[in-house]
Amino acid sequence: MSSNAKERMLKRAAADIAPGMTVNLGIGLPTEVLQHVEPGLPVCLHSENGIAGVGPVLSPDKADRNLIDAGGAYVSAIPGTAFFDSAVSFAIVRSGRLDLSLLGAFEVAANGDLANWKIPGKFSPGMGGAIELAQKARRVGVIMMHTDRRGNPKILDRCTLPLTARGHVNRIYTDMAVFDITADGLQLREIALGTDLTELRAATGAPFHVPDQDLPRF
Amino acid sequence: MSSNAKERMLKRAAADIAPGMTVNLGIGLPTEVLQHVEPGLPVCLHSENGIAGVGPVLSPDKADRNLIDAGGAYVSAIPGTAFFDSAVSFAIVRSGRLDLSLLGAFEVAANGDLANWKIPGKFSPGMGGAIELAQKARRVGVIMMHTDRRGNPKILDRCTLPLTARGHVNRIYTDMAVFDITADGLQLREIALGTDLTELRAATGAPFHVPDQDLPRF
Amino acid sequence: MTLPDKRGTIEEAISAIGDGASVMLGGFGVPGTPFCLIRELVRQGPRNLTVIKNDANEAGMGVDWLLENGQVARLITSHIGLNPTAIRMMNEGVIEVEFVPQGILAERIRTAGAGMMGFVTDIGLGTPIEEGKPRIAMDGRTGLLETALRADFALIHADRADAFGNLSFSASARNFNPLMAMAARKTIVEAERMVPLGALLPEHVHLSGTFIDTVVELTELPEVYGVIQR
Amino acid sequence: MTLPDKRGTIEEAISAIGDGASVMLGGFGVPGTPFCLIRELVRQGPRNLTVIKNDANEAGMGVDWLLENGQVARLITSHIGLNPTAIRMMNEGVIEVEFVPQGILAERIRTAGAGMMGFVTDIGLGTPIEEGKPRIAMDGRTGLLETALRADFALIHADRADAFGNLSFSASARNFNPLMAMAARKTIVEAERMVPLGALLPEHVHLSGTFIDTVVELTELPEVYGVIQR
Repeated sequence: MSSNAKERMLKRAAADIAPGMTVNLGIGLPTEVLQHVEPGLPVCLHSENGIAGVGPVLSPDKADRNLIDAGGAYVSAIPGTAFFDSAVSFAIVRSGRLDLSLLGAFEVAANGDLANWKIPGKFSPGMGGAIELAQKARRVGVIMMHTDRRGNPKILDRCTLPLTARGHVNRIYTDMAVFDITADGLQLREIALGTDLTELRAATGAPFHVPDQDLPRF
Repeated sequence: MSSNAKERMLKRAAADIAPGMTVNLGIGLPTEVLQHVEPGLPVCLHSENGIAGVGPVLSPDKADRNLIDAGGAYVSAIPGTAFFDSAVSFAIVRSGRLDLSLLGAFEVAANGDLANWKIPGKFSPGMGGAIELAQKARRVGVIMMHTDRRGNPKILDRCTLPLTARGHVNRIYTDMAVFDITADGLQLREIALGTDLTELRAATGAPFHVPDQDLPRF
Repeated sequence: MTLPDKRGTIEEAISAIGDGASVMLGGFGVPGTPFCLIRELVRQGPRNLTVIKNDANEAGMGVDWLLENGQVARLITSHIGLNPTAIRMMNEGVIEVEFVPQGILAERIRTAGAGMMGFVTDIGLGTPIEEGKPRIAMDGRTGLLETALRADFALIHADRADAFGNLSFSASARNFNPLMAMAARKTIVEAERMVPLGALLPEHVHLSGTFIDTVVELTELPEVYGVIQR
Repeated sequence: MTLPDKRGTIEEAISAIGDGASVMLGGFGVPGTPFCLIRELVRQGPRNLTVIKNDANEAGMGVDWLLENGQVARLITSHIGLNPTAIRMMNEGVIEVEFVPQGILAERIRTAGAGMMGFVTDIGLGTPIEEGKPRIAMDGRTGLLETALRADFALIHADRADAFGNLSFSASARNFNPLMAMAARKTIVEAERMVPLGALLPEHVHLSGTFIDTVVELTELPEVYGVIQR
């Protein structure tokens, strides 16, 4: 995948962050979405280690040793930032105050199941806050490369790995396409520039609906 | 009862407040115990509306409109006072951080049962924080007149009124005596000046053990 | 990045409250009671309300205005001893009153605000408080299952607020306010003082604006907020 | 009335922790981790500990010292991905690891601190998280019963403390510290700065000293507390 396609995926996900939202950006690709959010947009970034109103990342020489985000990056406060304990932080999550949670994934299924915390026998560092973030945000978006390093699909009919949350993903952003997960199954919404449907079908491990009208490109 | 006997009862209860304790003084007689606590004693007074380190009561002209205790009295802060919300306040109570809770009572039974919040058909304003204060303090003391206005005993074999807490009272202070509630039943510990055992037995609705040695007077 | 602005008018904020709504009211006695929001609720007059508040205030203030105006069907509270109107209306069956031990009331509200369904406690075991609550066995002990207490609206009184809804409370006026702000579908705050974003230090914010929907600035502070002369 | 003085020495405070004890450690990554208390725990060397901490820190710091010194039998945590030693010892069966979703870990600890037995939540329903947890039906929904998580000791890092144990925390160093302080039988605090009683305004206290048993002043702040240069 070209870095260009990745940038367009990040930019596309950023476009769904609307004014007024409270948003949690997961570790990895979701965090990178931030670079594509319009600077003046009124939005509150939440970090599960106890921050609402996360500000820009700072270089180590300017960092406050006591102010990191959940991914360990040294971040800053902005006017209106608030700090709180971990119970309050997850009260925000579980009570539905996150308008949007963007998460990475190992696998996403056509029914909205998400697997992103454990690969039995290979990778089991613990789930951190992923379970709550995936289950309780009002909208859950997954942002990931369309296929794994070996070219295998990560969008599947059913997840094969232990689940993070069952049926809570609303939208998937990849370097190839944007899908919505609907009562009717996987729905293709947009397709990346330079990707065609045949290619997309081959790289996707679940059937999906294609709209009759022209597909927007991103 | 002479006001003298009441003062001695209050003073006797105050003597059980030891250095280092966190104490909740219930509305009514328990609050009056405060006047008999040595001014310099290191002790933390808790008020269930969200104060640890309650300071002296203030006259209305010096009062802070936002600073009352659970009984509605305008109180003050002292060096080291902290304010918190009602959930934290009862976390202190339920997690056993109150070394002592002093409560008023309608009835106390020889088995430690307490009734102090409801007289069916006559008085049912709600229990406020009485249930938790009676059930969860490490030690629970009841302070009350020995008999009701008609002269009927308030210390009974079994409570007749709806219970506040079952079996949690440790000590009873009245204008006539001090009792401990033990596995063995009601145990007379001290007797008021000018009260004799015959009088005390007549005014008490439950049998009690009398020690062999001389009874301390208060 | 800038934080959303949630300032609104008291009329519009309260107009969302319709007949039959459940409404949490902050406050323990006078401190922290949102008298101006309650006064506007009386002016707009929705009826058949379920009111959730620690106490019923006293005659001639706060909850009493709603009671006297016939807007309350049900009251969930810990103590109403200072309000003879509430006692009378309860005894006459005009309003239904559910008494909840104060710390359990706080925790049921917080449980809703923390997005949980209920909790298990031994408070009230073996007393009339136990009635109607399922018993749960845990680790060889017995507890009672208490349910989360939610509401459609929470009316909150803060000392200071910024436009995003970050709040700080004064002294014992904190009490149920931050808990209720977390537990309602819509939370409306009246603030004695609006301050610019950033004027409340991030460490000094008592409740994050993420829980707040509308912030109303009080332009006057009626006498009811003052020290009661007894 | 004056408030009790709880200042003590680090040696004496930590000496109460014996073999087999359960110990909560504050902190999320570096911020809020009580490194000096942990260092003293390593020096005194009690073994067979159950350690409860959000994460296992990183190689060469905090929890890692205890692991490398063979003092840990069991770790209750949400994520250990940054500590290869912890991963290796778990995989080799040298330590037992219980993973708990971060918000559930926080809430189980708070539930203990609030003197309750457990809570009901739908977090993890239909996933492997559900295993071993009783299902509870409430209001037509299904939840899982989560148990309160207590400990014998909590080791806490605060920015400022007074002699009574009133605490304030810096920025994201708050995290699990106030919750754990509430949930242990004995809570020991290390404070970067001791301030006189009253220097922390009553409204600015993050955790009341009623939850604290011993306050230790840090006379130096080792480099491990600093910004990590990657």
